[in-house]
Amino acid sequence: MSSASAALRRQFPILTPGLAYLDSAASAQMPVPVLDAVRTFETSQRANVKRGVHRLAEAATEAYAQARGRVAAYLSVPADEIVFTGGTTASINLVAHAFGSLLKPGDEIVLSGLEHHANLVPWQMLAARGGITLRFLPITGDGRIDLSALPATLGPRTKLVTLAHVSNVTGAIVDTAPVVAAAKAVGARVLLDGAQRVPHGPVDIGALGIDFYAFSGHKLFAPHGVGVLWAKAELLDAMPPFMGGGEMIARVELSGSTWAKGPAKFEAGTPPIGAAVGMGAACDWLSGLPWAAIAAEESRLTQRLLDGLQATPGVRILGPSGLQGRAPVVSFDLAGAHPHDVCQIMDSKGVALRGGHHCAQPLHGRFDLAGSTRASLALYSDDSDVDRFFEGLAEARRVLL
Amino acid sequence: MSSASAALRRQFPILTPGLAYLDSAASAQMPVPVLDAVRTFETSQRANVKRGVHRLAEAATEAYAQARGRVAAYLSVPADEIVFTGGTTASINLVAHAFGSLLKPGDEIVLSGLEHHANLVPWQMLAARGGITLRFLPITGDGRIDLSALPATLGPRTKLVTLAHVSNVTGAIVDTAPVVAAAKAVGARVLLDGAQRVPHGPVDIGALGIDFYAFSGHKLFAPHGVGVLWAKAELLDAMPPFMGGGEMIARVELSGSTWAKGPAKFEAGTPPIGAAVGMGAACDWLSGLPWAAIAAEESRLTQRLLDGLQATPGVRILGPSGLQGRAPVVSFDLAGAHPHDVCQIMDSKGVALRGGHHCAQPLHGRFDLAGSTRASLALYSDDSDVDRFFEGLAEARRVLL
Amino acid sequence: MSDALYHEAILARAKDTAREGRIDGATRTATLDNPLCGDRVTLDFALSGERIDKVRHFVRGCALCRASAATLAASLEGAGRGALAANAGKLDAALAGATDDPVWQVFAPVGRHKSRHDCVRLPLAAARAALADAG
Amino acid sequence: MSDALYHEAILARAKDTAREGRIDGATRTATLDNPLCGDRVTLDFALSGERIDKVRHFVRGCALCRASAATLAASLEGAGRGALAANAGKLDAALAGATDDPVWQVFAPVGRHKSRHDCVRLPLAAARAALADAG
Ligand SMILES: Cc1ncc(COP(=O)(O)O)c(C=O)c1O
Ligand SMILES: Cc1ncc(COP(=O)(O)O)c(C=O)c1O
Repeated sequence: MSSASAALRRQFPILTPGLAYLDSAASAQMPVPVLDAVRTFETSQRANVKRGVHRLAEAATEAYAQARGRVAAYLSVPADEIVFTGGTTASINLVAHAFGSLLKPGDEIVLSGLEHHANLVPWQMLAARGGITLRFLPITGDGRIDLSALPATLGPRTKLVTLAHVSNVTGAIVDTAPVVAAAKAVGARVLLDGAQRVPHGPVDIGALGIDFYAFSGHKLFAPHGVGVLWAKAELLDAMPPFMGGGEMIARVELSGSTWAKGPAKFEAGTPPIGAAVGMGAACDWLSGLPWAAIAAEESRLTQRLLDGLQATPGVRILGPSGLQGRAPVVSFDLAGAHPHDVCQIMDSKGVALRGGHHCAQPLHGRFDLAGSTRASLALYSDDSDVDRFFEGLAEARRVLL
Repeated sequence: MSSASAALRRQFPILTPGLAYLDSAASAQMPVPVLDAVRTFETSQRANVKRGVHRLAEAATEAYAQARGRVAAYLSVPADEIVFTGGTTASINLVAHAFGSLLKPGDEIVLSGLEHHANLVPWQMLAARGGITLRFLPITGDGRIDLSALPATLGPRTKLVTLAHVSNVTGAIVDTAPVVAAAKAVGARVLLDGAQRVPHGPVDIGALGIDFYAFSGHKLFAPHGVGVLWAKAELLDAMPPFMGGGEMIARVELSGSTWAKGPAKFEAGTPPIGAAVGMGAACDWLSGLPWAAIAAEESRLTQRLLDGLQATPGVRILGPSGLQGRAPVVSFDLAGAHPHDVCQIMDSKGVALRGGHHCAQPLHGRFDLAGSTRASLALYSDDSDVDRFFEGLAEARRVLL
Repeated sequence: MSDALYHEAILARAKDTAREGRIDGATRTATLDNPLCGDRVTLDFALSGERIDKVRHFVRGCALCRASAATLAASLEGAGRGALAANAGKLDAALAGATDDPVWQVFAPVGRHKSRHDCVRLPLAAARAALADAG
Repeated sequence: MSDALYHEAILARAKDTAREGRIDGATRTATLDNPLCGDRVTLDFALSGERIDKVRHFVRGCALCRASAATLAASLEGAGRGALAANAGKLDAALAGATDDPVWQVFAPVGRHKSRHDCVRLPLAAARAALADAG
């Protein structure tokens, strides 16, 4: 472990020496700068935002606006294209309702067979509501979206292609260029579910040529209960609001109302202010980190996991076997052992993993499994975590097999 | 100021001596037990909830379940009738979609002319979507919902009556018994927007005979970004889900999905865990407070505000002139002075007020005003706040009139 | 050190396949899912009136779930239908750390792990669904 | 002590009713709302080609908004349409604390109060809407 990564790790008070936290894809931990930013907000700036002119209200409004700017900077997009939501799920439901209400029966939406339920169920509900047809890109044997099926799956009726930027099970990173080209060719919009992408470094969203991007704060080293929807300004203009209430209106009368412009139209009610401030602090902190070094370290540790698992009898890895186009999320099946039993025994060795379907039942069905065991890394992961992982795995095999 | 209330106030680190925080109806401040509960969660229990078996996941799941139980205890309802949402606005939008989808064109919903936009705009949107008719109870000259209009407004087509338990502008507490009786008589459900009621003591929801109750954490001394929808179990069963995603499903296949039971069906995606833990801590802390004494103190201070304002030339109070059926929220118009100018000058005296339409434009229209100035109290308010308020008001009058 | 949860006795139960399988022409059957993990339990019963002649369990689930299903099947076979409630009570007591029932006390270590309670309870819930309002 | 925001000069402007009202048969007009506070500004213009002959403002808003509307109306009357952009620039400079323009520097204390920037900018936005893409 380099001293740089040791210094990073010390910023996370929850990461005590006995703990190998390999569940960052579920929720990443919070570093001191984020903890402090939230505490500072709550103890010296707390108030409701926007309408107030008193000092705390001004400070809170300023902190909230600054958070929006910091998130926007992390994504290289204008701040007035950032909508704060409750999380990835809320962001995608927002699009399914707001963009979905612009679609007509017979229109088609293209997804893949590896989507998280958050990027599947809202579209199933829209399909039922609006007579929309869902079409699915198949999944390859190594857990990637099969892009060779793009021409056969997209067509003139396709209005939206919505895919995981990174799979939360297989770690596969989708190759966005052919997706965007295929969507553009038929006039479809593209949404990427970036929940598992953003914790691994800044994303230049503008350069991707997409239309929507969604992710959660709690996987980005920030509090639970805040998320982001980025959408092109023209789409924020074109879409009707999703939820109604305070802050999202221009004028309200009993007989009807008109809407605010920009992100405000989609931020009904008091937003998750402290959590958004935490997310801004996280993005600010992340923006200053040495990402080339962190990515190299995450890759090196991922390789160790892949190598060790491949050498373990009865283990089948769900996902690419190499590092190419792959994020540090490693799921596997251990023949004859149930994921929850594996996780439970490894927990007794201080290793925090996740077992189950990881909110991706169709993908597990594709692999003929009910669930899998997942180890997921973050910028604070180190060799001691991987060492403990293999000690725990040996123990699980000894007990269960 | 009694020493009991001084001890209460010391629990709120943001309430420094120079500050008269009279904006609690917008967001109340957080006491040390809540700040600490959130910090403890984030630094020693943080993980995603439900699916995990490792120690942190178990601790987080337990903390989240405990929070649900504590909120339920504050409301005297079963824990499995508590749905955690993003706030009052999200709770009401949930009902507008989920309950709303059970309604038919021509059905009617009854509201009042004093509702917060959060309890108006979602119904306007439902009306537009589903061919539902909205009918409004008028507002009396002293800012109450005119319940004498119940018989003429409710009818066989009424499916829901949805009213503010306490007005966030006039402070009027609605008399629920005749509302519930009138609704029952025509087979309509009743939703109360309790955002301004819950900060002033426990509510025995079961005893009210209503069907839905909604409120926000940030007005209840807890973080922003969490709220509650309470609904009768039979309604949670009968309603389809609002948002789709993880946690709310029973089984997901590409061809369709089935839903979880109970509150889970309505909690799509990772919930605002830390904020919910804060809300549970707040309810727990509040449950142990001497409410008779606090209510008496809030009333005494409200009376001081009312008396002083009534004695001030050019002041018109929007709301009941006495304490009967009235919460400690006092809004007023100062003839010839704009609310933002009043607030700004009073801020320079350390008095935090809110000016504007308070997300209740139709109510202000009823009073022929664009906005008003509001002072709102909480359990930490004391005589020094009221003293400062009147000093500030004198200064505002000196400068502006 | 192995986690106390996975002691010899519980693992032996999990590997007990004596009553694993299905019953052709079962009098009663029920399949239940645990939505949180996707696990699935099927219980088949052959009844003669109130008497349970035969029980078979078919589990796609963890060791704790399989151990519970095997334990339940062995306890119910040959008993009256009322035995289900009695066994459920014994499991609850074991999880609460308040039993010395020789059959169910092997599940006592699960008590500390709330996230696993549903795993051991799922077979009993399936049995309850299968035997409900029987006539 | 009165808040520095509400100094004599700004209050005097707010009370300056010289150009308050409407213009019958205005060449150009626009009404804008501030959705956050419900304030509303109407600006009427009588133009002769590029020249602004007459301006009237009708404001339901705070003292800062009224002061800004009165200042703008006085600055534009008799000027060319291009004067709007110049005045907007001077207001921005005043809010940034970077001007000694005798007319607009009275708004410098508003600079510290971001929540009030929209109040003083609303009349300029209304003027911009009224004078936009004129032919
Ligand atoms: C009566 C009432 N209802 C609803 C709301 C909306 O609450 P939130 O903005 O937290 O969703 C508020 C507060 O803003 C309120 O006072
Ligand atoms: C790829 C992906 N999409 C969506 C989600 C849902 O995020 P959340 O539960 O924060 O809404 C997750 C995480 O759970 C995820 O990994």
